[in-house]
Amino acid sequence: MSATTHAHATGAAERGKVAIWWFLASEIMLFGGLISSFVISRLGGGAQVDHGHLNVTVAAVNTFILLSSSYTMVEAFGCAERGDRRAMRLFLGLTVLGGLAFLGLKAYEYTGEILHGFTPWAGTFWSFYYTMTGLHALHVLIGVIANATLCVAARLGLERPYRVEVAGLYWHFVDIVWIFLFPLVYLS
Amino acid sequence: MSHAATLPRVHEPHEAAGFFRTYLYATDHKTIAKQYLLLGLLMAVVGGFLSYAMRWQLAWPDTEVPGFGFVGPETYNALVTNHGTVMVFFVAMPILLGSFGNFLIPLMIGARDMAFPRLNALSFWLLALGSAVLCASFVVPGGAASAGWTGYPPLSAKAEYTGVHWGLTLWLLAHAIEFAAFLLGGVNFLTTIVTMRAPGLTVGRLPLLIWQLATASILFLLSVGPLIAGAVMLLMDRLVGTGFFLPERGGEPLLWQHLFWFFGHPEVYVVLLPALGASLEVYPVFARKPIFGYRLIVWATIVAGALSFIVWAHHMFVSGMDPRLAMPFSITTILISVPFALAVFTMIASLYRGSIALELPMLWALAFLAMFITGGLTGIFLGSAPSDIYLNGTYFVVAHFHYTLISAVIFGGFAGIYYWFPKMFGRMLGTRLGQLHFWSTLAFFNLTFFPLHWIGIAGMVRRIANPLQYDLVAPHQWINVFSTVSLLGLIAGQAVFFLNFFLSQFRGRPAPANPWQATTLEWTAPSPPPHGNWGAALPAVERGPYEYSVPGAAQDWLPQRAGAAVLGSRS
Amino acid sequence: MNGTVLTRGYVVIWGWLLVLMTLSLFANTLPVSRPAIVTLMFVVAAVKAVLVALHFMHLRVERWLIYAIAIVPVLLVFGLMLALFPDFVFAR
Amino acid sequence: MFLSWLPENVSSFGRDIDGIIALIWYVTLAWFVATMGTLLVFIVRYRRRPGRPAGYVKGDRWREAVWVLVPCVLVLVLDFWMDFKGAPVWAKVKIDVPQSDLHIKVTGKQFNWVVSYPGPDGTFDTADDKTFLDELHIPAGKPVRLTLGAQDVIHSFFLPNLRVKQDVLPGRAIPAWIDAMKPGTYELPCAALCGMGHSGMKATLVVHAAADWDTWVAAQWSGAKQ
Repeated sequence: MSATTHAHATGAAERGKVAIWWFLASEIMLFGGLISSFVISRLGGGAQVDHGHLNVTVAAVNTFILLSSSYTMVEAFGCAERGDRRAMRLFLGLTVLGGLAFLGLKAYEYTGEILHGFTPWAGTFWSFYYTMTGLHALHVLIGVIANATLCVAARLGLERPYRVEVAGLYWHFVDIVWIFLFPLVYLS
Repeated sequence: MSHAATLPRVHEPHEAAGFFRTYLYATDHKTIAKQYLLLGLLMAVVGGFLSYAMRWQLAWPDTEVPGFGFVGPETYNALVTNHGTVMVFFVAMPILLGSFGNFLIPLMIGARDMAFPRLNALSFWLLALGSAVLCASFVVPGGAASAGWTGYPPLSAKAEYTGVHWGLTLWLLAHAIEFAAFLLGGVNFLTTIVTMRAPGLTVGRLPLLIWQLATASILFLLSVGPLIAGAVMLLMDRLVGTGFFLPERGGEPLLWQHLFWFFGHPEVYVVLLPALGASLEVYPVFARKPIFGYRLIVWATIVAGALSFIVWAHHMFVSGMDPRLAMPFSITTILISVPFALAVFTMIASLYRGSIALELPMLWALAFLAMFITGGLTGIFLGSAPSDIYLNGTYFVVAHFHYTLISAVIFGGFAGIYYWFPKMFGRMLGTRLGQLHFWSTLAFFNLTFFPLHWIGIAGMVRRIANPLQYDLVAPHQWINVFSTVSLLGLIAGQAVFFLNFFLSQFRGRPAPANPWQATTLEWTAPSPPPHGNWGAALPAVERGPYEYSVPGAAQDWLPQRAGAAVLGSRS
Repeated sequence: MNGTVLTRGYVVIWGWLLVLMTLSLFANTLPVSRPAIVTLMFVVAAVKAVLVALHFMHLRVERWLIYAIAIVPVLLVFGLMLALFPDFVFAR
Repeated sequence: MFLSWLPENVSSFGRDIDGIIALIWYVTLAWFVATMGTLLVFIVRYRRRPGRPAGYVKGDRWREAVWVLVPCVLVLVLDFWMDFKGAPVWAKVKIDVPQSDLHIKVTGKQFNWVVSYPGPDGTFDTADDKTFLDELHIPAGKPVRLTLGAQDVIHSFFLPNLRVKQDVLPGRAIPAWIDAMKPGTYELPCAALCGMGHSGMKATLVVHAAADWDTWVAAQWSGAKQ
């Protein structure tokens, strides 16, 4: 039997969790392949980071938002486990807001860069930049949709705590990807 | 581990459901398995037709191909590319992984359905969409993809190099959709195997096919990510104008090859392992004895799977990668012969002191073994870096991988289809046409592909449209003609199968629940199994999967299912 | 917050994540060599990732199967990256 | 049976490569005969006959498992033997490029091989460079240094008679070397799919006897002003 401390860790919950972890394993390989390509391209001198034209401030705010949304997500799961539906909806809503804010800021960043002529075809770094952050943003978008769906479902009384956990695992994974993208693209 | 007993009863039988629910939006794993099988067979017709046009061009260059038309060099490249793509991704995987996996995983582990039936349906329809996109790529202006099934950039990265615009882009999209389909399918398979086994079915009692399907799914899940990343980058190169793989824009063509083969080698085992597993199910039944060394085979599978992640660069010995990488990869590649040799030896040893009945599934399974030995041994020539300098990119490679892949897809696949046809469709597959199909396939397959070793050694390179242009090859042109004529026989043999397949659906003898007196769980369900598979009570398992000819037992087989031994009849 | 009891462990982890984020933001101003700064940044990132994985994704209390599913791909990615070095980094 | 299909070898390291191919051929032939023979013997010997039940052999005890494990150890030993014999050959052909006073650039493009000689001054990109299309001339009996490249897509430089194959990549200069023992003309096909003209993309390798080589060089560069 599962050693988890959570209640409901049987049947559907167990299946959901095992499945999302297998899925995340392949996602690790997807982002891992892309990030590896970028790393070796950088170390080989192919993709030099264009520090002067990246908006580190916005990215730092975004990092803060995403880390915090990860926290609200796990808090939502904690509430779901305790059966505190109202609080769960609140935290899910906060997570969705965090995701939307992240996407909004990312769009602002993209707009600024493109207006300055730094398009995806402006050089190897920018190609990697848009591909990596774009793929990540797509994952954020999917997470936002999933969390919003759960939020609405909770309002209608359809929620199951394990679904919040499964969505949470995905959301934290997306957060971890950003944890690595942030220093890789903006800081180092 | 939780058991299927807690499965919510959302899948009520829906016998009265209409056409739409029964066939199109079906969530029953058995229906989906049949859909995969039919799609795979349909695409096999497409792939076979492409191979016919290709081989005709090779035997009689630049003549009109009957039923196809003129094949010039451009069309030939498209044929080569799409034959490979169709056969590997849209025939082998749907049949061996999609169909066998969907049909057998719930039945063999005593579950009522897959873990996520609706996700399962989504996987299939994504694959169908992918197939449709691929077929559409044949007819768009500019022609179909023609950069080889490996799609090496820069050839594939810029439309100017091939003259193909949308064909290649659609080809890439078809792959992306196909990967998504099997990714979701793999998650489903693994979750089902991990969480839904019947009571008493410990991992040590799993049928070997389940081990092979699980390993294949894991290999796919863990290897496809980097290729998806590569495919996104290649699509960006083609559509947006980035330069990931274009040297003039600071890109690296070799990067694609690494990402591709990081996936490509495990992919070979994704196709091979289910076929190996199907054969492993067949041997004990028709030799009436346990499989030799169950644990050894499980370990061999796991070791081979793990090794498959560190051998990929053997496809790239002469690709221009750092030559110092070659020997380490050569050593790991040749090492992988050890677990496979172990598997082969155990399969042979499983026949020792058996009581072998050469019925059709057994014939196919034995032929699989023989062909796989041949293909495996020729692989050593290519795994050794120095001999690969000469043999890389020649027809020797073509012969080698047809011996491994066809042994898996055709021989292993048909072993499975002939063996489980009664369970799948409730009727027996005709034996007379079956015998004709088997012997003609065995003969014509070898006649088609064995001579290709020779012409490869003689220096004929792959993917050329006209062998007569080469002084070294032209004197051996008779081999090309011989191989093409044999291919026509091979194709005719498969026509016999299609005839048999459809005739037996309607005219076949009704199949009993357990026509082969086999022990694994699926044979305790009715043929074909109803929705939910097991009636009111889930089966419980009390012993290992291959208990044949147990000393002192009343009959020569003891079913895995608890309480089924006393029934012990053919019905 | 509507009388909600926040889970103390989660809040603490969140706090640490923010501290580490701040650290990596100001790493560039540290008076040490550039490679040391970069190493520090990625060590910090790895620690953050491990914190999220162990606590938010509950790997701390998961069974070995889930652990294996999480760890094996990470190792594979490292293997892939290392194997790419000779061709793209040392070749220059 | 297999080996006699190889085209005539005319290079010094070609013999080593053929040696490895032969080694693998004999090893795999032995395994082929052994495994297929056992398989056939078992199929015939243990075919179903009434009144003869099958044995219950599970192979889960060491005494039984050695029957498959010992051959596996043999496979392992032979594997290492083949690697051990192969490594020096690989190093000789691909890693240790010998010194040579003749240096040629061969560049693949859709759909030709462009061959450039540095000329009498021995350096490239000078006025006395000379470029040939689809013709590679070398002297017999001495190593020649090559720099392989490509202009557009990936091609593969293949000299069947010299047992050399090397993919050429745009953006990379790959060092290689060849030598030919026997004068004559040989084929140089492209061995990697490179587009619609891939089939038929080939050049000719002309190996001049040592005496003729100077004549050929003189004829080519006679007009060059020093």
